[in-house]
Order: sequence, then structure tokens, then C-alpha cells
Amino acid sequence: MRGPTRRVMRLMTVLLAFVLAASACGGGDSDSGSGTASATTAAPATTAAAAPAPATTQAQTQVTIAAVEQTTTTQGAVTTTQAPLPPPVGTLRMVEFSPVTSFNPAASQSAQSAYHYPAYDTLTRQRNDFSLAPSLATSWTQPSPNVWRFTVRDDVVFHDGAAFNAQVAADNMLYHANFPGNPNAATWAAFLDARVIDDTTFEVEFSVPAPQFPLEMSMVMGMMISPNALDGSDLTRDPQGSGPWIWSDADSQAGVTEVYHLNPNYWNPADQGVETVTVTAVPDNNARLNALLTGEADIMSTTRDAQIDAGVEAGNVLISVPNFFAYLIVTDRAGEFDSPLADQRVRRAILLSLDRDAYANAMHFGKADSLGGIYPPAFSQFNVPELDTKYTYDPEEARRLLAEAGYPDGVTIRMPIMPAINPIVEFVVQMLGASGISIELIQINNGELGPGTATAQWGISWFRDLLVHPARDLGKFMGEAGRFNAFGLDDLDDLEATLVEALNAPSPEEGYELYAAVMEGLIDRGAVMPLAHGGQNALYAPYVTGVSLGLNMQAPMPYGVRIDG
Amino acid sequence: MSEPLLHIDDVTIVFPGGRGALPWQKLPDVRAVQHVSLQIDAGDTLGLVGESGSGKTTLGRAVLRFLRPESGSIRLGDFDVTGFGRQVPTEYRKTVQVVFQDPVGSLNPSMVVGAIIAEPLRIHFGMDSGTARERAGELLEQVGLQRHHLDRYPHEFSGGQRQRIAVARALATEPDLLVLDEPVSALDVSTQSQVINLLERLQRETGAAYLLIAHDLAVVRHTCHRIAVMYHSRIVELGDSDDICERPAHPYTELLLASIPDPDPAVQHVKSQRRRELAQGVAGASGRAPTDSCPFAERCPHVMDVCRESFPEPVPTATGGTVWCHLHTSGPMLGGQPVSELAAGTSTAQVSPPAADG
Amino acid sequence: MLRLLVSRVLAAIPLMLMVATLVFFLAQLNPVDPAATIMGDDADLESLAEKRAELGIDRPLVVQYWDWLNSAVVGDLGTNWFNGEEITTELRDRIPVTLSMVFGSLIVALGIGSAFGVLAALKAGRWPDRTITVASSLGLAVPNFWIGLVLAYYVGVKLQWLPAIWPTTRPDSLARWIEALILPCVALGISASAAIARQARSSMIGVLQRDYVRTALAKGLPVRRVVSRHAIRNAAIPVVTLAGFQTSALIGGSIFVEFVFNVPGLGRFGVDAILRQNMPALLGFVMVTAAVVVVVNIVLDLSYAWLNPKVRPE
Amino acid sequence: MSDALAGLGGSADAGELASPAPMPQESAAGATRSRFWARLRRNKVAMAGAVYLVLVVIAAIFAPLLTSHDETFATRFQDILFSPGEAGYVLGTDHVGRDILTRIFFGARYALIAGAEAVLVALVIGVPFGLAIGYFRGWADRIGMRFVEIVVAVPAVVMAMAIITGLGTGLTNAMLAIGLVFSMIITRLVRAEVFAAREEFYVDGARAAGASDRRVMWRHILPNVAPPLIVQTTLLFAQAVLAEAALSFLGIGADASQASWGRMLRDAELSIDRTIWPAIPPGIAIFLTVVAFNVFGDGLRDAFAREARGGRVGVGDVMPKERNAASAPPWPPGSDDPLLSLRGLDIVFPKPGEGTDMTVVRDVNLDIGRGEVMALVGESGSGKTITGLSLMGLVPDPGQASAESIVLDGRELVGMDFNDLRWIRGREIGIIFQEPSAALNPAYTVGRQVAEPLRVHLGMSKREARERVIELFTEVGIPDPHKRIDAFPHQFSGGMAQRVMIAMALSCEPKLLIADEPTTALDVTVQGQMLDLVSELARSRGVSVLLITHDLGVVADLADRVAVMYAGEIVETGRLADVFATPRHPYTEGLIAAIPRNEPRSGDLPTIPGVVPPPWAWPDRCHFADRCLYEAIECRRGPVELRPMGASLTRCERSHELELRGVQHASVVAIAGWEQPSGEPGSGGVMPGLPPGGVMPGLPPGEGGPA
Repeated sequence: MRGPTRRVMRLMTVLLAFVLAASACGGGDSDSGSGTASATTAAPATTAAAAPAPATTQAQTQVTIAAVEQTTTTQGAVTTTQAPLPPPVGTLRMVEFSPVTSFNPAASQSAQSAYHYPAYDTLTRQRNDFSLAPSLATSWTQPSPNVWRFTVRDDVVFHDGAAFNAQVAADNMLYHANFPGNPNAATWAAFLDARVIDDTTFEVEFSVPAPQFPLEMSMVMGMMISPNALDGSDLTRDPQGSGPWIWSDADSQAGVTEVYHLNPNYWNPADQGVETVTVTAVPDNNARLNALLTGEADIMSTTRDAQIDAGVEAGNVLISVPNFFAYLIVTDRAGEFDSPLADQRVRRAILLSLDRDAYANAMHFGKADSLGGIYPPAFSQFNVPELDTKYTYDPEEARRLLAEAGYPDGVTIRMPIMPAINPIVEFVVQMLGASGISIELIQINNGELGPGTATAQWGISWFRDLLVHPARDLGKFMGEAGRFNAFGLDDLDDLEATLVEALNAPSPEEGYELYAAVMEGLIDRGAVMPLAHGGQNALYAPYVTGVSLGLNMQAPMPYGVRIDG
Repeated sequence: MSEPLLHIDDVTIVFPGGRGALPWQKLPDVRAVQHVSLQIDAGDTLGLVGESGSGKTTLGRAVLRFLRPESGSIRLGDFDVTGFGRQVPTEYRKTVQVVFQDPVGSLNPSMVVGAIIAEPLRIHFGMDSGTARERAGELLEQVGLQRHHLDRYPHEFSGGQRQRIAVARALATEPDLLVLDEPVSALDVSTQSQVINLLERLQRETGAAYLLIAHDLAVVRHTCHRIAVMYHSRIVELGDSDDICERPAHPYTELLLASIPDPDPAVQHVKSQRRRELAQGVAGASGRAPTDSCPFAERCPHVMDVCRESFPEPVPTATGGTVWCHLHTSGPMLGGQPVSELAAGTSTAQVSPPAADG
Repeated sequence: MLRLLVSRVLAAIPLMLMVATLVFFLAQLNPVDPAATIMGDDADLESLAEKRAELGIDRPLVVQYWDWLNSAVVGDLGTNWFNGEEITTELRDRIPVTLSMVFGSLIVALGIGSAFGVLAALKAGRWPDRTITVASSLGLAVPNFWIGLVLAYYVGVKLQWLPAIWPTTRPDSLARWIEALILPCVALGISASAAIARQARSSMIGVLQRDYVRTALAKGLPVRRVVSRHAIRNAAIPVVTLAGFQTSALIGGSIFVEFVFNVPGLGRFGVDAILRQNMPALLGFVMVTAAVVVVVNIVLDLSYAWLNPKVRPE
Repeated sequence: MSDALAGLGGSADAGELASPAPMPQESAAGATRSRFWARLRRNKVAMAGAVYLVLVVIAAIFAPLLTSHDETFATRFQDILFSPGEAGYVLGTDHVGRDILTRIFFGARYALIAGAEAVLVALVIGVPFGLAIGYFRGWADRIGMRFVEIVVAVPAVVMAMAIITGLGTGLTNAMLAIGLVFSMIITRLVRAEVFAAREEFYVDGARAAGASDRRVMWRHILPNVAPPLIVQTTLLFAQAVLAEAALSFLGIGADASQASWGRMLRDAELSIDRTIWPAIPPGIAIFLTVVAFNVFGDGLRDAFAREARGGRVGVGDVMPKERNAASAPPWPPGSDDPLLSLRGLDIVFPKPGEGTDMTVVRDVNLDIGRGEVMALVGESGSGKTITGLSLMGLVPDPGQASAESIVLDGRELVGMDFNDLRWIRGREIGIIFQEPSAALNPAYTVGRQVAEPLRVHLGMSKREARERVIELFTEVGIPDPHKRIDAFPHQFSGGMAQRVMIAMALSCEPKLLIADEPTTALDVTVQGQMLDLVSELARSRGVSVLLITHDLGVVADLADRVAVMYAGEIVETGRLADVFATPRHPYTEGLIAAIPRNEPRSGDLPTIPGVVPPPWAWPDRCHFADRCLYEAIECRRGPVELRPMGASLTRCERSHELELRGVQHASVVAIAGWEQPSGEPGSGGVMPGLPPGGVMPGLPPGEGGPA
């Protein structure tokens, strides 16, 4: 969906470059070293894993998904006993990549959450270190592997005046889970029921363990909608939450700018650093950066890897989190579509033909990591260091494997390409071509990659995922329910069993071993071939404080952000 | 009397008025030609004279079947011209040809002369290109040009030469009737007579009848056997050319004659006197032709009430022609005599023979 | 005159509907599934089907079209599939932006273009003419967004003289609105001005050869007056015609410029709609563009009448 | 060929001078084409464009031979982004290590293919469509244009995108879409041209010749629509290249296997922050190609256009010329104190197609007495109109006039610059042109136009001027002047418009009135009124008149004295009565005889054989000799001087021995009621010495004339 827009933006960018060169007065802004201009520059998240992060920086260098089993109960409300709060001042202007498609959290991809955060409260909230903090839920426990129990606040009132309680929360769970066409269906795939225990307590039950659930409750899936709106009201253009700011229909313009004004009855005034929040869609990358550079915006989300240096040099601050995982997925391991793919040696040859360093270099300007595992080091819980280096680029070996598999002259395999991922796929084609694997491209439209992969329109494709938890991230490749087990294969069933076992593992250590085995299996058998782990970057003006960016969020959260220095 | 070659009977030609500024607004129709009847005998030349806008060219185009009369009939030999459908029979195209006024615009600038002349030959006689070229060369020579001119483009010729080419093209089909629409009016004086002489010679050679449309009565007189004078959609006088030019029966004809400038200063002096007496009102046929009055009434020095009430019936003149004028049917009752007799009676201006110069 | 206007406007409605019809069926050829686009790559197939049903695109085309038409004739253009806003509301917000940008750039184009075109004609064959002719050839070869990028970067970001981007909060004053419009209008207008300059030059050359210019000179008028009074007004007629064609081109070009300056106008809206097969938005967009083209043509007719008394209704 | 004189504007005199006339030598058809190419070749900018395009074509054809690298595959994708020259890559490599130079060469291929596809589609659809609706008009046109309107009501980019999304992406589909959009432009262009062509007589001629509709369309109309079509096609090619780049960039054009320039730009964007270099070669290639097509198209347009040159407010003053006492001809005083005295006027124009000059007016002397009507008579191409214009300093560019002197009422005009002359024009000298309706500005009311000189020259207020205009209108016989003053020129008939012109010319009470063919465009019955008006007003105000005409009848009506011009020279001048009664030059005799008069005739009409030769074919001796019936050996010796003969001056070597015939008073006066003058009737206009038949075919000079 963003493909065409992105094409236009890229056109702009290249032409800009062309014009810059032509006008021959570029000078100082082209290629000074990174990170030297600003004292507050953050190291890129993915490479900073090895280095200790400066305490003062906003950029997160250490990811600990501790909340999964921490079941924090000890931490009270975020409201603390500090000095009296300064009153909210001014307007926080954020520029976003794309406009909001729906204000209904149940109908929204988490990529759009920037538009939802001001108006909605989530059950949990991510801290700067990605650990979970209470929000509407004050605590959560896991009475059994398949059940999560939440205790919720009793002092929260929705914008429409309705009160929040456990019943409302449980109804919200049902609403989200049963919402037709919910793009976050993966979260709710194993959902069974939500039960109210008492006024402030409710339980959610799943058919399989859902360790990532509290984390997901910090995203759009965890946004609480007013009980008055759960009866099927159309929330597409009418957010009904309890958040720190109230959306203003009058001041907003669909597709352009959404405006939120201070919620005077908010339960946690500490979150309200500004009087007004605006989120403006600026699809063009350069324009978005220009907005920040010319003071039209305070926070720029979705900063391209390439723009980081320019933004930071101009005195802005970078915040970056690990965000996505790019890989090749081979669904046709039985060779139904492309017969060579049935041979594991061919799949291995493909894996060995992927030069991840070149890929990160060309596609991400070195600002992505090229390690070979599924979870980057930032996800310390799931990172498997051995996998990171197990299969390195080796075209000779790839050729040898091909010859061994009976393809001494190389193979031809069909792979989809759509406008939004054109250059990436092309680069993959170049890499594979060097080992004698030629690719016949299937031209598809933007938006068809996911459905096409799920319906076995091709046997191998490039893909990109947001990483949350192995339960969610790996499950789709295998088993009958696996969405991307498009050809209905059973060769990974043993891994699926291991994954379930891992979820039920008595100790984290045992779980880790099991997860590692699943990942190793996926890579060894040529089902998943890692390419890169990239980060989500945002820039903000130096006078802005309190900015934080969570996992799987494209935009920083507005809570506690102040613009008065 | 043998059957005439061209038979125009009570023809009225109307141009639809087109759309007004508002979609539902329709402008009134323009009546370009009203109730015109004419005949041309084979090998004869009829001159159709009138000022611009009088409808003479429109009538010529109707004969060529470029447009279709509202009413009336045109017959040419065996052809019922007004009865043709959308497609005009090729055979008719062969029978009637045309030479236009504009020597610049009437020849296709992108075709060489040879191709222009050969086109009708190939269409009507199915000649192959060699034969057609041979015949085109003959035709060129016939009109006083040379064979090597076949490969030139029209713009390389002078106006008079281009009219010769146009004539050659027209004669290629060996037509029975040639419509000459102001064939010399765009030419220089010295060239005009060349073309006229040529046309006359060719008529003697081919026996084609001419319908000569012109505004210059003097030219027409010298070329035609008979003359029809048109004024604002109507024929007002018809007769043998010398008779019309010497004893005009219609006031407009007389005005036309008086308006022909004469290079003899003495003659011209007299003529301009006469012209001043005759000229009345605002010159120029403008506005829409009236349907039920004499269109010349506005300018006529002898206008009577009846002239504004009806268009007159035809009256035979003393010289054997026909005139459409109320002066001959009511009022002074000229009864077919020249209108100048009336002028002589009413005007104090005594026309005296011009004094010899010097 | 008023009746003329009313009738022209009424005559435009069938045209707009026909444009919408054409585009509706043309856009059906687009294989993109809007549901998939809305839901993203993670959505499962059932969700997609549900979404399709919700959007009503599982129904036969003719039914979809008929429904749309029925609502459209009463002024309801439906709801944007991608953000739930009423199309009419979105158009209402965006039309003024695009119109002011298109007309602003028309003014730029006509101003610069006519001035240089007239100058070139007056100096025909000499160096100013040659310079202007070549420059206009270059101008036609440079897409408007190149100019937009340069302006945004140098004038907007580097020099900070004018906004490099449309205000992220709604422009609250006319001054801010105009300020924000300047760079987009210049970017959009410059390439149009090249076309205008060429037309102005050739029609000016034509007019200068007309008899009435010679008459004006013969009257003893100064050249300046001959040019400004007698030549320019008549030379303006084909220029105005071209400006009419340019309007449609400018709306097209505004798409790119809107991206560069993040202008919340119709162009972006339209391209987005067409690429994502956002049918209600697309149809609304083409209706509006058709209407703008029609309005421009009416304005043109009025200016013809002013420039050329011959076409004035009596 | 007429471009050099195009500035002369609408005057028939000048137009004729410029237009037809036989070519001097050999294959004229070839000459036309070679003139087209010559014009094109002279256009340096266009030729530069053409040369560049040829290079592009060569690059496209020989792309595989020009480079050893592969179009789509990188040699080493790990070591990407080589700088130009590095590692043997002349233009460096792109983000996946592909050789940029190779891709530029191959890109030329795609640019040309894409352009050709789009333009071809546009032509294949647009030309027949435009021809059909333009030719058949009526319903076909209304429906067709409605469809075009519908399509163009949507911006082209959007329409193209809609079509592409429907057809699917890819270069061919994208170009098909662009071609469809372009076809609307072609349709409109062809239709308009066909509309214009349909009005041409040659189309009627072809129909009369029996050509079928199809033949008329394809054979007659299309070739004449071709020049604008070719120009438009070239420009559309440029647009197509640009569109290809844009669409490929948007990812809906060329696909991954095609190294088009647009795609290269798109690829370059990926590495833009590391190096902008990969964007530059394709950017420049696109830019240059588009510019090349544009300038070449402009060049074609200029070369096709006959009126390519001129166009500035191009009028020249008369430059001073050395007085050549020796060659100054004797001059009988028209009066002792002439109002205007012109000596030694030469006017030179560049010869069409060549750099050399040709003289169109040579050594003209004129005296115009006070209150006198002087007629300047001659056929098309004689130079009479331009002589008149030179008196006001209005010689159209690129003509150059020079004279020894032009004295108007004691004031020397030669050497005055444009602005000094401005006070003469309109104030001292008024002028009436041939086509009154063309000479009036259609955009302003007649009152405003007539008032203009009053306000400029006499400084009248708006109100005063208006009142004066009403007076003037009354004087020139415009009925209802109070109302008509606010009317526009198109609301006037030709005669009325000429009255307006007369009012304008006389508004500032000039001393001299130049009447340039004042009646030619008018109906016969109106001509007389106009002549009366001019002479009446001139005499009542004591204004001198220079009457420029080809019509001896008009001269006879008005003039006191007459000068006959032929081929740029005055061949005879004298008092009207003398010249007409006893012409001293064979050309004068021929002209008089050739005038059709209302007299009975016998035999062929008298003619002057041949045609007026074009200026570049004027010989260095008697200009008329080739057409002259009395031509003798002495006529070929050299230039002939204007010399006295009888009461006139004549430029004829044999005038002393010739008995030339003038106007025959003895002829019958044809208006009944006039007394028959004495004399031999019917001796009419047969010119003595004419061979029977009277016609000599008009031969192009150089063929008919002596070598």
C-alpha cells in the first residue's frame, strides 16, 4: 500500500541528488562522518549491541523482554512523588509516514499506532528499555501457561464519560478477538475467552501458551475502547478511548493531520507534557525530513537509514529500536511449484548465496545488521549466537551443492516482485545469479505478497516481519494452522511440536534451548533464510524531551514528552 | 428548342442558423438562394453576376452537389442532381467540373501538378500512371503550359499559371459543364485576359458549357452569351449579355454597370455622375435576405411601397430577357423597357457625351 | 450572461458523470485488491474476505456502479475506504488547496511565460529570442518536481526564506496560506511557463504581422503602445486556450509537487486512490477534476469574450 | 519561399510579390525540399539536437557492441558503487555493481522503443480518429469530441496511471497507456487541421474531380496536415521519453530486466546517500534527449513554417543614401512646391533561401503636389505598396529602404528615426489600407481606435476625442455615429469599415493621405462611393493623396497625375490625361488595353503576355522587355533611364519611335441613354500588334526569356 507513494518519494530523492550535483555547490552537507556532529547522537541500535550505551541517550541498546515472565506486580502507578508537575505546554507536532486508515484499534495495523496512542490507553506500556510498565492494568500474572490474569485501575474514565473496569477490559478482549478483518489476527488466533473475576480483575485464556500477550497489550491490540462503542459503532473516524488527549474532529483533516487536545480528566497527568498533539501524514521522506529541519515538526518518525546522518548533523536526536527481520521464505519445500526447491541442497545453495553483508550495505547503508539468526542480539532472550555465523556467504559451496543436486548449470526459480520491494528483490536476484541461481520474476501488485504467499502462488519469496516472540513469529511457518505453510507440508511438524514444548517450558533456560532448536531447524532445512535485521528510526528536535520508542512501534509515544526543553 | 443541359428550377438554398450562445437557442436560418430558375444550353456560357454574399457561389456549389437545396430541382442532362443521396455518382463528377477563384488554395500544395491533373484521369478513366501522365502532359500543353511542369509543385507557379493548371485538371474528365467560380478575380489585369481567352478557346475546342460566376459585369459581358444578375439571394434580371449591359431593366443592374470603372477619364467622369444618382442607402448586402420583399428595396432610388411588400413576378423585357422588378409591374410600369428611361425622366442630370480630352 | 453560465454549468454535469463512468470501469481493470491493501500483508484470507464484503466489492460491478451513481446524484459520494471519512468532506478540504495552487501556478506561468514570450517575439531572431527559446525547451524538459526539490531544499531548508513544506498545523491566516503556496506554485508554474512562453512567442509573432498592427503603427503610436494595446490582447487568445489545456496538466503535475511540499491537495488524494483502487475517492477525485476542467473552460469562454468581441453573445 | 517578405502583411501587393512566380532554375520540386532542409540546416540549435539524437540511435543499435558488461547482471555485487573510471568502469557502477555506461547505452534503446511505442499508438489511434471526425463533422464530430473531452478532463498522469494499473505494469503497457493519452492530443490536432483544410478549395476540387471521401482524407488532407503532425510527433516523443522515465521510476514502467533510464534513476535513489553519482548519467541522458527532441521539433516547425522569420514590430526607417547627381533623372515639376518629394528610393530584401539581397524597388522618384491626387499604378509585385509604406518609415522587416531624400512639406524625413517619424505618421501622413476589416483591431471598438491618434497626437481628452470621432463618422457617412462608435469592427460591413479607416486616417488633418488599394476588397457598387468619399474629403481639406492601385478605372476617376510602376521601377509618369491618352510605355499601353470595359467586344481580349517576374529574376536591363511586343535589340543593352517623352517621363528605349494607343474615347458608351459619342465604334481594346489569339503562354522567366 505504501509502494506507490514510496516510489514517488524516491523519485524525488534521486532527482534531488541529481540537481544537487548539477548545481555543483553541495559542499559540506554530503558525507561528513556519522555521529560526530551531535553530542546526543545515538549509535545505531543494531550495531550498538556490543557497546555499552551512554546512560543519557534515548536510544535503546539493550533489549530485555523481561516482562514475559516477570509478571510485575510490584510497580505501582507511574505517578510518582516527584516535585509538582509542570503544566502541559504547547503543541507537539509529529510527522508520520502514512495517514491513519482507522481509529478503531481493532482494525489497525500497529504501524499506524502513532495516531492511536494519544487517544487510547493500553493495558500495559513499554518502558524505554522495552520492559513492561503498568498502565490501565496495574499488574498481571500467569495462573497457568494458557491464562493471563490482569488487575486493572478503577479510576479511569473514557472520553465519553464511561468508566473503565474489568468488565470493560474483558469486553474489549472479545471485541478485538472477534473483530472482522482484524489485521492483528495472529495475536488473537489462539484466543479462547476473557472472563471477569471481579471489578478490577479479569482473565484471558488461550488454547496454547501466549507468552507475548502482555507485551502485545502495550500495542494497538491492547487499546481499550469505550464500552459505549463496543456495540458495533463505526470507530473508523471516531476514536473512543481514555487517552491523555482527545481527538478533535473539527481541527483534524482526514488523510492529512489529526489533532488531539488535552484530556482534562486524565488519570495520569504526568503523561501530559503538551496541550495539543498533532500527527501529520508526510508520505515523502524528504518532505518529512524537511519538516523537521525547518521546524515544522518536532518528531519525525520512520526515518530512512539514509537520512539519519543528515538529520543528526542538523542537531536532531535519533531514537532507534530493532524493528524488522528480512528473510527469504521457502514455502514450496516439496517442489510443487518449482521442482528444484524440493532438494534441500538447492535450498542450502540459496542460503549460501546470500551475501548478508552486501545486502545490509546496499539496502540499509550499513545501518542494519547482517547476522544470520532470526532474532538479533537486542532480543537477548531469543538470540542464538551460533546461528548468527553458522551459514556465511559461500558461492563456491553453493555451486557445488547445486551440481551435487544435479544442477551443474544452475537452476531457474520463480519469485514474486512488486513495486514496493522492487530494488530489494532485484538485489537478491543479483546475489543468487552470482551462484548460478537465476530468478524468473513474477510481477505482482503491492499488497499481494502476503496473500499470495499464503495461497501458494509461488514457492519462494522475500518477506519482512516485525519480531515479537517466537510463538508468534515462528508458528506461522509450520503445522496445519501455519499461515505460511501454504503448501500444507508436514516436514516441519516436529519443529512445531518443539515450539509448543518451548512455550510450556518450565524454565527460561529450557525454553531458550527449545526455541533455538526450532530456529536452527528452520534455517537448516531451508525454510527461512535470514537476510538482515533492521531498525526503526525516529528523529526529534533537540528541545524535545521524554521521547521513547517501543518494540514494533513505528512512531515514538507521546506520553510524557515535553517540548519546552 | 432543344432541352437545356443544365436545368435549375425554383431552387432555394438555406443554411441552418447554427447554435446560439445558449444550447437551446437556435439562430435563424440564412436563406442564401431563393427561388432561382436558370438554364444553360450545351456549349453555352451563362454569367452569374452579383456582389459578395448574393448567393451566386452557393448556387454554383449546389450545381456541383457540394450542398443540397432546400427545395427546387437541379437537373443536368440525365442526372437528377437534387435526387442524389449522400454519395454522388462518379459519373456525375465526371460530367461537371469546377475552377475556383483562389489560385493559391485550389491546388493541393503537397501534390505535384502531374498528380493533380492525373487524379481525375485515374478515377474516371482508370488510366494507369503512365497513360495518365501522358494525358496530363497533353492537357498542360492545351492550357499553355509545358510538359516539364508536371513535376512541379503548385506554389512554384504564378497565379495565372495556377488557374491554367486548375483548368487543365477540370478539363481532364471532358466535362459537359464547367463551373467557373470567379476564375480571374484574383488575377492581375494583364493575366485576367489571358485566362479568359484560354477558357474561350477551350470552350470552342471541347464544347463544354460554362457557368461563369463573377462580380465584374464587364468581364462577364465579354465572356458570356447570357447573364443572370443576382442580388441578395434572388435573380433580378436575366438576358442576353449585350442586352443586359446596354439596356439594363433592373435598377441594380444599372447600378452595377455604372460602377464599372472605366479607364477613360472622360467616360469615367460621366459614369461616376450616373453612379452617384443611382447609389442610395447603405451599400452592401447585409443581414438576412428578406423572403417577401425585393431585397434591393433598401438601396433602390426608385423604391415604391409595393417593393417592401412583395417580391415581384418575372416580366419579360423588351430585349427578350426577364426582369424581376415592380417598376415593370406596377408604378411607372416600365413594361420591360430599360430602367434608365425612368432615370432619364426623373433625374435632372443630363447625360452628355463625354468631351474629348484635350 | 448569467443564463449562459447556468446552462454551461448544467451541461457539465453529464460530462462529469461520464468521466466518472469511464474511470470507474477503467479502474476495475486494476488487479489490486483494496481489502488486501487496507489489511496489510499479515492479514489472513478470511479477514480479507470479510473486508471485501464490508467494502461491498464482492458484488457485481454494475450493482456497485449503480449504487454509487444513485448516491452521487444526491451529492453523497460515499466514504473513503482507507480512512472512513466522507469523500465530500475530504474534497471540500482539499479543493481550495489544489485550486489555489493550480491558479497560483497559472498566474506564475502566465506572468513569466507571457512576458518572456512577448519579449522573444519582439526580438525574434536575435539573442533574447534565441535565449528564451532554448530556455523554454529546457524548461519543458525539466519536470516540475525537480524544480520543487531544488526550491524546497535551497529556498526552504537552506535559506529558510519560505516554507519547504505545507504547515503541519492548519494554516490559520491568509498570509501563512499564501506563504506556503509560493514555492509549490513556482515549482508547478515554471514548466508551464515554458509552454506558455512558446505559445505567446508564436502567437505574438503572428499578430505582429497582422494588418491592424501596421495600422496602429501608421497612426503614429509608440511601439510600446502598439505592443501593449494592439498586439498583446489579440495574441492572448491562443495563449488563453493553451492555459486552459495547461490547467488539466497542472492538476496532473500538482500530484508530484504535492508530494514534494506535502501539500494536502487533490493530486495526492487522486493518485493514492487510483493506485490503491480506493473507488469512492477515485470517483470523487475525477468528478472534481472534470468539474475544474469544465469551470476553467467556462472561464476561458468568458475571457475569449473579453479578448475577442466577435464571440460575445449579442 | 515567401518568408522574407512575410512581414509585409496582408497587402495583396506584397503578398503576391512574395508568393508565386516561377522558380529561376531547374528542378523546382527538389528546390522546395532542399529549401526546407536548408532552413533546417541553418538552425544550429535544431541541428545540434538532431546530431545528439543520431548518437542516441547509434548507441541504441550498437549497445551490445559498445561495452563488454552485461545489461542486467552485476559482475561483482559486493564491491558496489565504483566511482567513474574506477576498476575499468567508465561511468562507475550502481548499487548492485552494474556498469552504468552499459546501462546508459541500453537505456537509449528503451527510451527510443518507449517513445516509438507511445507515439505510434498515438498516431495509429489519433490520426484516423481525428481525420474522421474532422472530415465528417456533424454527429461524428460531436460524439468524438465529447469522448476526447471526457478523457482530457482527467489529468493525463492520472489517466495513464489508471490505464497502466488496468493493463498491468511493464514498459509496453506503460507506453500503451501514454500513447492512448497522447492520441487525444493527436486527435484534436488532426481534427483542427482537417477543419482548416476542409475549407480549402483544393479539397472541393478533389471532390469535384470525383475523389472518394477516403481518398480525399488520406491523399489530399493528410499530407497537408503532415507538417504540424510531424512537429507534434517529435514533441510527443520528448514527452514520451519523459513519461517513460517517470513511470519507470514509479515502478509501473520498465521492469527489472530492462535497463531504462527511468529505472536507473530509481535504482540510483537506493544509494543516494552514499553517492549521488549513479543518478547523474541517466538524469543527464533523459534531460538531453528530451531537450534534443524539443529543439529538433522546434526546428522542424520553423522550417515548415513559411513565415518563420520576422515578427518583431519590424519596421524600418528609410536610411539616407548618397546623392548620385549623375543618375538623378530629370524631373518635370508637378508643381513648383510639391508637398512631398521623394528621390532615389531603393528597397532591398534578402532573397528567400539565400543570404543575398534582391532589390524590390529601384530608384523611385515621386513628387506629390499640394492638394493633388497622385496615382501609383502597377500590378502585383510592382513594389507600389512598399513604396507607399516607406514614406512613413514602415518598410517591413527585413526589408531595408534607402533614399536620397524624402521631403514632406519642407521637412527631410530621411534619417529620422522611428520615434521622430512617429509624429509624422498619423499626423502628417494618414493611410488607408486595402482590407479595412483586417486593418482594424478586432479587440477594440472602432471609436476607440479612431480616437487613438487624436489623443496621442493632439492630446485630446477622452471626451473631446469622442466628440471629434462622432463628427468624423458623420463626415464619412457612417449612419448613427453615436451608436456605431461603440461597435466593434466585425459588426461593420467592408464599406463601413473602410469609412472608419478613412475617418481614422483623416482624424489628425494630415497633409498627405496614402490610400493603398482602398477599394480592392470592396464590392463594385461600394467602390464608387468610397472613391467619391476619399476625393471629396481630400479636396475639401486640401489634402494630397497618394493613391496606390492596380485599377486604372479608379485612377481615371480620381487622379491628377499618375506613375506607372512595373517590377520595382516607375516606367512612366505624367499627368493623368497625358498618360492615358498617349501612353509612352508599352506596359502602360498594355495595361490600359487589358482593362475590361463595358463595351461590345470582338475577337480575343487584349492581354500582356507572360507574368511579372519575381524580384530575383529582374534583369539588368529593361524589366519589361521579356513581355514587350516592341522589344528590340536596344532594349537589351542595359538599364533604361526614366526620360522625358512628350509631357510624360518614360523608361523605354523605344518610346520616341512607338505609336502607342491609349484610351479610346471613340468606344461605345454602353449605358443606354447616353449619347453615342462620335468616332469609330467597336474598335475596342484590341491591342495592336497582338498575334491572333492574343495569348502567349506565361512562361517562367529563364525559360521563355532569352538566356
